[in-house]
Amino acid sequence: MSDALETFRAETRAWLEANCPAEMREPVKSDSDVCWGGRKFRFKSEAQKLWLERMAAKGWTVPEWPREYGGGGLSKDEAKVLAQEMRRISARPPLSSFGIWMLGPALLKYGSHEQKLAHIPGIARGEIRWCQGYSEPGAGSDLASLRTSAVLDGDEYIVNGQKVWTSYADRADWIFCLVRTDPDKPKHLGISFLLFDMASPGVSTSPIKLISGYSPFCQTFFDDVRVPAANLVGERGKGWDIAKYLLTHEREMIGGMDMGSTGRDGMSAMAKKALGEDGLKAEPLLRADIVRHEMDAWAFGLTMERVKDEAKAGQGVGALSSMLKYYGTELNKNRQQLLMSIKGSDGLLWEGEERGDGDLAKSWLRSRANSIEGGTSEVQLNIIAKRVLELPGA
Amino acid sequence: MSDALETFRAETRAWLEANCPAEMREPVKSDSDVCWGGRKFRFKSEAQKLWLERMAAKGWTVPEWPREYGGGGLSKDEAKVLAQEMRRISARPPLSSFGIWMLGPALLKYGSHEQKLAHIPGIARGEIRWCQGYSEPGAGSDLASLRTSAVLDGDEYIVNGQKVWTSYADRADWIFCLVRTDPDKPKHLGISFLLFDMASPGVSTSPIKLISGYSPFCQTFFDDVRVPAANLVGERGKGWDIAKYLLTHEREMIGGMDMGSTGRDGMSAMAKKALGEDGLKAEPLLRADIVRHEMDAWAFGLTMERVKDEAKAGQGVGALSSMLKYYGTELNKNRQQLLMSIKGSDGLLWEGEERGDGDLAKSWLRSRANSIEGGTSEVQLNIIAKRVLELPGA
Amino acid sequence: MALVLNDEQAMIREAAEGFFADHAPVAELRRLRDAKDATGFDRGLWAKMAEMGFAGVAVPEAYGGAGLGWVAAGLIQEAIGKNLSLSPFLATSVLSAAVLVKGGSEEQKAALLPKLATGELLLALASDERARHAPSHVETRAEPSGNGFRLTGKKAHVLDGHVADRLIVAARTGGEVADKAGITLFLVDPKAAGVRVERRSMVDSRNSASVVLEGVQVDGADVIGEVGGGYALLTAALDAGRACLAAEMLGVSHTSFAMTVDYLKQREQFGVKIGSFQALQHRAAHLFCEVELARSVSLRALQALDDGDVRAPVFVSLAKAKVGEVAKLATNEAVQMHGGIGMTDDFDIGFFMKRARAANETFGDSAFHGDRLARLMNY
Amino acid sequence: MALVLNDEQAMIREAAEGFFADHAPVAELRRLRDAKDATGFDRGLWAKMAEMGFAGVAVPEAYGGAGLGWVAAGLIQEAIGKNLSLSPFLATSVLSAAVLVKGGSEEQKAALLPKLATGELLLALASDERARHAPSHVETRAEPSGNGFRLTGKKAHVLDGHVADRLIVAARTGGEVADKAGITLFLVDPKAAGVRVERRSMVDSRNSASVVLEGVQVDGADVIGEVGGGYALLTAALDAGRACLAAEMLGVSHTSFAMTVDYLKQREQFGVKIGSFQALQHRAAHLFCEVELARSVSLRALQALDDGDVRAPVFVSLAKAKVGEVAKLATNEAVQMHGGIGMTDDFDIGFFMKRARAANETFGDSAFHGDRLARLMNY
Repeated sequence: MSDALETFRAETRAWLEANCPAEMREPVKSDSDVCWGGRKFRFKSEAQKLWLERMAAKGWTVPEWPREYGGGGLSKDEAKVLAQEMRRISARPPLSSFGIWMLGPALLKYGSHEQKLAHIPGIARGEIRWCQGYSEPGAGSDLASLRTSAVLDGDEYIVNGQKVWTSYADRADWIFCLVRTDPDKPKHLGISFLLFDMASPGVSTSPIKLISGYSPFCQTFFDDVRVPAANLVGERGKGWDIAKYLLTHEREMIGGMDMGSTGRDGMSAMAKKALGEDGLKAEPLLRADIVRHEMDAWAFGLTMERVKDEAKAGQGVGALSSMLKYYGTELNKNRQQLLMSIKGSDGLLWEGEERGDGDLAKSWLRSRANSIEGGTSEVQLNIIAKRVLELPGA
Repeated sequence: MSDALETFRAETRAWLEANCPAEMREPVKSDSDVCWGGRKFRFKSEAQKLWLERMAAKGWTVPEWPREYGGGGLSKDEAKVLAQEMRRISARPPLSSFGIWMLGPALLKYGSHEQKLAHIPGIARGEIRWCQGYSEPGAGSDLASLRTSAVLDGDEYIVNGQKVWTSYADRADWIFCLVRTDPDKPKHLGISFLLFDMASPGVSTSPIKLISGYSPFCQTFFDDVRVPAANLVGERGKGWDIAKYLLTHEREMIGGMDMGSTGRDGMSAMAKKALGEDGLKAEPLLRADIVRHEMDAWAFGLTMERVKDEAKAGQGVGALSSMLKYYGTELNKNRQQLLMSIKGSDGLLWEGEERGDGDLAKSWLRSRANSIEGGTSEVQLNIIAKRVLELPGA
Repeated sequence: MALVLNDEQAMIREAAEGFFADHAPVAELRRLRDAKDATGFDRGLWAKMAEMGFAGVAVPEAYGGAGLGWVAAGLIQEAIGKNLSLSPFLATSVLSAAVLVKGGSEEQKAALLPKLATGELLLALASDERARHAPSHVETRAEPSGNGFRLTGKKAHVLDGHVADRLIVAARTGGEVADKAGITLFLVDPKAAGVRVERRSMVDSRNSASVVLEGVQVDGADVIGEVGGGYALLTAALDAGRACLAAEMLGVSHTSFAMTVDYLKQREQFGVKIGSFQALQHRAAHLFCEVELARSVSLRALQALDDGDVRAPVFVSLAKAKVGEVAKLATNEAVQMHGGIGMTDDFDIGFFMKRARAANETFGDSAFHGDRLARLMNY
Repeated sequence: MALVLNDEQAMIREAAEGFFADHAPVAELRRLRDAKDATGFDRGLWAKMAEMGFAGVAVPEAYGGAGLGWVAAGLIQEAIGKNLSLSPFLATSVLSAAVLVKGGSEEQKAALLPKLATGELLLALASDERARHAPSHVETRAEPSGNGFRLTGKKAHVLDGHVADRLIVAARTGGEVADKAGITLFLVDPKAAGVRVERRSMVDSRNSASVVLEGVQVDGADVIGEVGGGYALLTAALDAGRACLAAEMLGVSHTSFAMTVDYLKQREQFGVKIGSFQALQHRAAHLFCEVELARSVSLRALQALDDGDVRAPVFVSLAKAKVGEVAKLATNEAVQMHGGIGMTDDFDIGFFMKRARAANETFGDSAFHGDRLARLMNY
């Protein structure tokens, strides 16, 4: 390791020691511990606010983004050191957001200098919370059939239509949105990528209640919403490219979700806790199901590891995000089902007096969406058949 | 039960007692004990020959077929009594053949009086052995794309082409064959059903060796074979209807194959024999696989039973032959795999000194064809989707 | 015995299907859930079920019941499954009726069964103590006291326990925990001193309660069957419950599958009906076969109970395990093929998935019953 | 340790793939089978494998080997799987080399390993006695006699036993049948009095023999490792064999899958390429994922052996079980998607299915290794 990097490590360690509040060195216990930022966000504690401000000031909420847009400007190696040092003291991420995971990377790749200047610093400082406007009612996996229209009127677009499955649209400040700017062009031609303020006149949202009891998604309505033409990212009619880029991103995030805890002895340990040390011996068929699952989960975990190692070694096979999304989500659904079996009637609890009652059932129900959102399992299999296997007519 | 039926039972019992040779009251041990009939058939024993002749004389090789064509002319109830009385003394079937199972029923339904007179008595007496000429090289499940041509020349058709998967074509006397009589009509229009002598000039066969080591099938070549026009069954160009009728028949036969021994405790009993009384306790995952299989097999067996009972009660759902074929053959493949697992390295034997060595491996390999022949599993699923579920575009 | 319904049974099926579709469709479950109804079912519906003869379907005519047996009870429960109707049918008319008919004294039968059949009396079976079903695992103690016993222990997952007028409690009068011998069944008044019943809010909006017994005094006359010989009686009642749960899951599978096939025919994507995608066609066709298999094993199990077939436990475990797997597959496929809309609470399919899961876990899932089946067949 | 090949390993893979594709493709297996070759492999090929350094790949350089370890051995065996090449590699270069390198005395190593590496000496491991793999089930007795032991017993499924110049025999010097303690490994000359080796004709045309020992006299110097402590040594050798079999099954899966995808692109039915049927596309796509998973676990198991990782047995069982299932699926799907032609002996795909089955059964199938994995993880 280079001297410069060692110096950086020492400085970083000292800075974190001095600036990370003690309260922010505890593991995240529930969603309410996460800092999502945005105009409507209410900090849970002074420490949470302070930690965000201090990190944002250094650009370390987004360590590898350019300094001129509010990022940290760190090299890959420096960012790795920062991550290691944060892990060393169990420091929480100062900020989580769709802006960081999704829009930021897309803007850095496709946005103009002005757009980057206008929007990226707000993401980096946690001032603006973004949501994603892709799906529309009745479209499902067929994203390219979207109908929300954006008609140019002078130097503004007038947007009309409806989006669905917009995550936390009711808490977001701005939306990045796929709209149809050229109604005459077929399917995914004629689609553009537009940014606008959720506070604009004509925007309204309505939460969707899910079978899990949660409402993380909304329906979002646009009624003659006026958006400056300058808010169109990339070329007009080329929004599909940006969407595809982001979908691949999303797929990787969902595929990897929860997978950390899937492999190894996670489930058998839980079964022992629930059924007693020898409980599984009395339930040979359940034990068999657990073994089969653990083997698949472990094999999948090793495959995630191998894919990363190969990418590092420049040997990547490419187009694996569909595989990870498909297999990872199917595995997680299976895992949640097995956990429900292990817990028996306790798993059926919906609400109760103790903290955590009902969590298992809700997370089981939540998992059923894994293979639907971010491109269904069927769509991922189509993609593998077409792009990887190059099967005809796929 | 009516008096007439009781009288019939007494007479039948007496006749069987007097006429069924002792040797023919032993269970069939191998294929060589089966009487297939035909010009080339060599009887294994005098008793086998005598038994066929005596039964054929009464028309009881095909008890329910009309007497005028050499059948027994029995009613459904009488035929049932005959079957019961034969089972009582463990009498072997006097004759097995594709003529009985396949062609006979088709001729009775679609043939002219002359055709029935010409061909059915030979089937009933075991004089003529038939084979089936359906599949063609490269066509597989796509039967309707067949290319064997039959061109009318005066009062004869001239047949040219090639068939594949013709069961025992090298031992058959006659063939029932799908040919294209109208080359201009699309697909399954323009196909006719033709009968001809395998000894005709221009017919040749070549056995196909299978991965199981057996050669039950042939390739069959037709080179300017001249066939009397009178041998065309049903209307010209309507052969497809007859073929469909026969395919349903075949499907039911294959689906039901081996299923008698699948349900109940067949497999677990075998496992105990192979691994010792407590052997499965030491192999909990194998035991789990066996339980899961036995449950499916049992459920399938009960479904076969229910389908029969419902048919009797006039409640049949119809179109279930595809279900039985699909599920039954998939189950049998799974069964053969599990039997191989139970037997471990002993199951891998190909040839050996002891009688039965290699049988298991061969029957495992044989089972893999179950889901290909008589309409693949994929074709059965297509049929269910289309005819039962009425899904669009199926 | 032929695997078909006889005429009487066919009539009951028709009556039950019409009744629940008319009076207790899925919308009714949604209404009760959203209203956070304290009872968890509609007493008016239950009264109508009693009038129809459903409440006492398995009670002999001598005690005011319909005397129609378990196939009939299963057909009613299948219709319940198709409509996700809420009622105390399983707890009262199946589980408790089975215990009393088979094991009750003449006095107990005469006192309780006629009221059960008229719908006046609700009962519940308090047997399970562990979250994963293990029927012989009984820690609840019954210690001799006065002319009776004092009961102490905890019961989990007591179906309809919170509305029951009388509980049937399994407690240990002898033997060690998990022994089959030494278990005794008792009638317990939930209003008696020392009984605490708490309703638990369940994923499927059904009624389940936990019951705590703290030195509850019962009479000698409250013992059902032989002291120490309750396990056989409990098993018989559980088997009736399991067979009826299998029938219910068959109903759940049937409706989920039907909804899915309908959706495949209506919904368009990429410019065509999604039912024209071959991958979905094959999965739907496979599911069709599985539902047919579920129908066969469910009917056989119910028939075996009516016939007093010695193999009844084997058929019951086969049915509970196999239909449970089919219901899981049918509801999973239903949600997946419905896509996003299937995940929303506004749409009904989620209710079916929740019920399939809960019915699976109740009285042993497919792993439990697969293992039981293997043991019954000596391997 | 990164889950990628290092440069040296990448070179070995390339060399092995080229070598077996050129010198021992499937046609060569067919030729040997049809000729009913008495040896069951080509000694010329084996000599070339020795020249390439393959025979002694896992033998330390000090004893004339290449000293490249188990990842390298696995890559060779993967190439063998891709081409179904016949050779005594598994028996001699993996199983026997593992026993000798780990447990042999200096004299034994010096005498045997150099000849093993040059291909002059063939060895075979005679351990299994039951048809279903159960490595501690050793009934063969070794009784003290003279300055050594007398061996009596029967061994089944001895890979390449009929051509071995020397057998490594597991026999019991103490303990009860199925005890892990009390097993000892011996070097036995198959030409010694009382040894009877019989080749068995196998479904995959590989070489397997049964070995009968009737009071066979061996020397004290023929003991490998500690008397009574052979089980650990045997397990280590079996684990090397299992990891290499997993690698071979990965090769089998790879080629079967590649052949299937090619066929889907060529074959027409109903007027279109069958690869355009979505149901087949989805099955192929799923299989693609499974083969990728198989690749990961296979590599990790081999690496763990090279690293002396204490978790190596866990990774080996994971690999043997998972890759075995994948190979079964890949070959089953291959035959099914090829349709009728896949069932004919003229077409190669049947050979792959046969080999997948035999490799699965050898040294424990996925049920055996799933159970072993659970035990190793204490459940």
